[in-house]
Amino acid sequence: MSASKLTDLPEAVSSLVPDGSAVALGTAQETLIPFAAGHEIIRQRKRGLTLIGPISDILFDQIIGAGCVSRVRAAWVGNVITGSGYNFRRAVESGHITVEDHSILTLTTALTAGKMGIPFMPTGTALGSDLYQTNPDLKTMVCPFTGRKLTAVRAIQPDVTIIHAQRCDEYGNAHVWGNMGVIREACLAGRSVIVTAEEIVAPEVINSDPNRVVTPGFRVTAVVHAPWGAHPSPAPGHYNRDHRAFLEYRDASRTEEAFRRWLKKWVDDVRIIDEYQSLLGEDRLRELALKQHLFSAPVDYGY
Amino acid sequence: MSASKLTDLPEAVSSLVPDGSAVALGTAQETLIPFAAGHEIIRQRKRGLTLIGPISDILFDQIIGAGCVSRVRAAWVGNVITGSGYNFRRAVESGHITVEDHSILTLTTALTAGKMGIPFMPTGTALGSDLYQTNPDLKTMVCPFTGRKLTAVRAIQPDVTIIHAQRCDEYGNAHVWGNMGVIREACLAGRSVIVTAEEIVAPEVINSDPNRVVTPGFRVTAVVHAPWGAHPSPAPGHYNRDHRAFLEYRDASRTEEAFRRWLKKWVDDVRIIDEYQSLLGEDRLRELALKQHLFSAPVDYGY
Amino acid sequence: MKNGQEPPFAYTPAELMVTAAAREIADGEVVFVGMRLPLLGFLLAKSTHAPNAVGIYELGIIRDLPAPAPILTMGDLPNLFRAQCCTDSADVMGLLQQGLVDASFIGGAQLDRFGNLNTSYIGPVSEMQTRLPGSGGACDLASLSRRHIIIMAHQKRRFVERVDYITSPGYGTGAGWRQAVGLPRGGPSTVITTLGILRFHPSTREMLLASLHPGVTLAEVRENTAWPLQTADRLESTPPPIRDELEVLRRFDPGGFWTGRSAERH
Amino acid sequence: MKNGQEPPFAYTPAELMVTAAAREIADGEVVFVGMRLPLLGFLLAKSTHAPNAVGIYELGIIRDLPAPAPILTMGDLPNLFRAQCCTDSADVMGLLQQGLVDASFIGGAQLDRFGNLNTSYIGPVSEMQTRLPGSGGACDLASLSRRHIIIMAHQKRRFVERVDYITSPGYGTGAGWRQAVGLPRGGPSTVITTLGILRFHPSTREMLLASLHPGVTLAEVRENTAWPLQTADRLESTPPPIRDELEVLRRFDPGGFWTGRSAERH
Repeated sequence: MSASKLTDLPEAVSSLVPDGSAVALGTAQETLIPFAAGHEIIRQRKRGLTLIGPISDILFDQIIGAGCVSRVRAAWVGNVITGSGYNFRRAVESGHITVEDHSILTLTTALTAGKMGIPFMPTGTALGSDLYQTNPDLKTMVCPFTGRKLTAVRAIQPDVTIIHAQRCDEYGNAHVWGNMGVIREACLAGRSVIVTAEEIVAPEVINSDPNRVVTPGFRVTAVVHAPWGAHPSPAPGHYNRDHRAFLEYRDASRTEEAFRRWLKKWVDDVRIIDEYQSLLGEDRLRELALKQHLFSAPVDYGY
Repeated sequence: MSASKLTDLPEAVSSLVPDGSAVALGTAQETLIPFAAGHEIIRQRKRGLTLIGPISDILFDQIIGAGCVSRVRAAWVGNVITGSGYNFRRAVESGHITVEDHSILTLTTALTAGKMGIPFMPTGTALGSDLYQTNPDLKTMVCPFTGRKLTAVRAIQPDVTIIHAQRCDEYGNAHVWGNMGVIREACLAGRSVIVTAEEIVAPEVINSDPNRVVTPGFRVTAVVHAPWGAHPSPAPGHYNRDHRAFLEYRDASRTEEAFRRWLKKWVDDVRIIDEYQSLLGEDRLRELALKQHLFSAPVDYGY
Repeated sequence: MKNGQEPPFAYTPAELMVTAAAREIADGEVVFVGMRLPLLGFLLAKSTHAPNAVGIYELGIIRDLPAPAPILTMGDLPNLFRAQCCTDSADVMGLLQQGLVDASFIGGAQLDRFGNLNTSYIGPVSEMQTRLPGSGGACDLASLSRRHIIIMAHQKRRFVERVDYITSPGYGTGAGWRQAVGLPRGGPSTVITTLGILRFHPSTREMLLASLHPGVTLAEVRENTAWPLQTADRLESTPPPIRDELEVLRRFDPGGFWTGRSAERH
Repeated sequence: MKNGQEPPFAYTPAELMVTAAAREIADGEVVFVGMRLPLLGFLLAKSTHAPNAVGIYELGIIRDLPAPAPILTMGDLPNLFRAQCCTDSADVMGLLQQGLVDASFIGGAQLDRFGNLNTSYIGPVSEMQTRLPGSGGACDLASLSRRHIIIMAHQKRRFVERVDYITSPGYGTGAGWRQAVGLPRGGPSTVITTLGILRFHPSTREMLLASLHPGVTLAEVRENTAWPLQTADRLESTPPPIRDELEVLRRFDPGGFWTGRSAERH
């Protein structure tokens, strides 16, 4: 058994997310978005990052607004329940960042190719679309067997993939449940992997269910205990989505000035994860807690 | 909720495995091999089947020996702990069946392409090998982005994929755990899917853990209760591998005469699954039962 | 109707649109459910005339039971509760790409007479006026489902002769275009707007007005469409939501988040 | 030694081979473990000098703890017990294809002077003498790991000038061949036989005898090799298994299924 990979967010981000690196975040889509890790990236004011993710909800908008980003490779960037991501709009419209336009399937295909260790993979989507115009990593090709026209998608291998898991052991073996999005591909394709987790548990909890392990621990570089680390996105088994926070963020991001105030209060002035929780307040945490429980039926891995 | 898909093996096999069809079996590899379903295919003396699977252990050898097969698309056919599959050898050497030679990765790639609904997928394996000589569904190609030489593999979509699951509800939602091999790809790529299961359970057991569901139930065509349906291969959570049966089979398949006797005793004279169990005998079933248990830690799907 | 006050049952434009969307789903169909209004449309169909419909969500969820509580996104925890399957996006996208999805729903900012949809850039990319969120799964649903239904606010700036950018392919330049570019199947079947319901000419693939919502005139629709809009042979009137439908809608959207105001907000 | 009787510690040819195989694994390496003898070799290395090695199995298992009980196949239930990860073959094959596997182990029926391995057809395919089981994962391990180790019985009919069929590519026709056909990396590093250990010339890529097993003569090895076998500059003697290694081996193979008789049986 290898050495413990437990560390804290400042250390994990400063050592594994250098300026200019390509970072995959929010790969489960609407759930388990690693907001705590993203906020640490902002606090460290990383520069020139490439953000990779299917639909980032508001996390990408926040990191872009903080000036950390030069390029986005995504299918959708905005605020899922309200629409536009205002920082994203400002940054793209002013030419401060470039966008590689993907669809969910082209991004899934790119990360699958990355995970499989092949330089490209074909898909039948996006033919005739203008995604070709704003994504140089798409090319039309012809199937060598059928002659069918296809879209070839270049593989994506993030420098670092950051995920938020429900529970993880100190060696990087994490349990994730719920919709998987492209988490598994992004972890396997990532050159390094940071796992933030609601709970740090004993290896015996994780290896009691090896099928639930999201990616083999030997490929994980750092493990960070980050309760409420996905807030305001939902964490199955832990808390519901905080819709109010997304509505508040829409208003707080409409202008740059308002966004600066939001950033100071919710990111820069928050030094540790506990401060974030107290900022939310007991009532709000209670309100987001699960009211109905449904526990998985056990399975036996005996011999 | 749709109608019940519960049926019995004779009905499932006669309606879903017509002569000449392409059948995927043994897609988890050494575990959960659907022997009971394979034996029903033999009892019905299907003809001209194409068998698809990575390493089939002895099931393919049995179906081939019974004369049901005209073509095999596999990476390995034999008896895992002893080597050769004698019926397979006789059938190939005498020209009675043709073989499309795969590796585990080319077959995995073919089924992944089938599952993704794309006509081919590239891989970096088998370059320079003679698999090209005996597999017309491999072609060398050049990556449109990097210029790297690759092996293009034609997609495989089985007419029917047959799996053995640990538990399943009557609507086709099955829980499978342990090594997954290419089960998930074969189920998603299959035009129809037959699930045989150790246990038929209430939908509430299955949907208490949607991440454990091997393939969406709406794609499953038939569900059959088949306790010990994977014997002599192991079924995680239910019974260990019956090594003795594989050794006995090696001897029983060395000559055609011996194989006829084996076939009569273990397949043709076994009309129902209970007869198979009594043929094995209480002692043997006890010997194969799990001695150590390890139950998965629960997860919460509440809200 | 616009202010949601008339008898017999008061309903909002959004409630009418969601109801019309739900009615596009036949029982037993496999439906790829998009963000926002379609979430509600599927729940409505599933709870009324299409109990055997199967819902697929791009983030890796397949459901054959309605969610037990209201949801605002497909990732809200009630949408995971007793799901048929939770898996990888690759798996559900594979089902779509295999041609196993009967119908899907997408929304957009700009739509043209051949059903091409733009959710990416307003104006030429080089000197864009507005950057929109992008495709999400919309390009995939428009490319690969057997048919797709578009839900939009009906305004002249949105209903244009030719979109600035094709995010989600419709019929391109008309008949034969999808086959020519290599798309394997499908195309938009229906456009549900704040003013009416539009369908496509079987041969020319041009969008035609098929139904007017209650209280809306043909002139009003034409004023809000940037090309000379033709009507179908029979121009119908959209049947308003019935009480059962409204009850279901309000159970799944108690705060009226999606249906309380005009769909334009979303 | 051949009959397993001599002091200091009696061991069988198979035990010597498995021990030699285990010693090819460095601590902390990622090892793709093949069927049969390699299963035991990995368990031995893991339990002795390579406690931090990670084992990957093609059927979708990754282990960082030795199995708690003897196994005859990689799918035996003890090999799943407290595994690091149980997943799809596609995932572990992806790790291999990415170049993340340091070493892998394969066996075969026919091997040639450039390390090409045949486990498919003896004789020309058109008029084959023998159909063998096929590649399994061997072609993939030989194509894509950083290095692979071959375990074989040493007989003239198996050690041939040129294999009848390349199931698992070695160095093809010699230096530069792997690059020319497009293989991204790797090649065989070591061949462990019933008689000795062979390695490959760094420039010509021809197989050379590097070590003789105790009691085996160079003449004996040459008699059992179909091409004029050259030796490495220093011809060594294979160190026999030490007591600790034999104890581990016999714990994991109590019945001597793999190691009780000559490896030729398997």
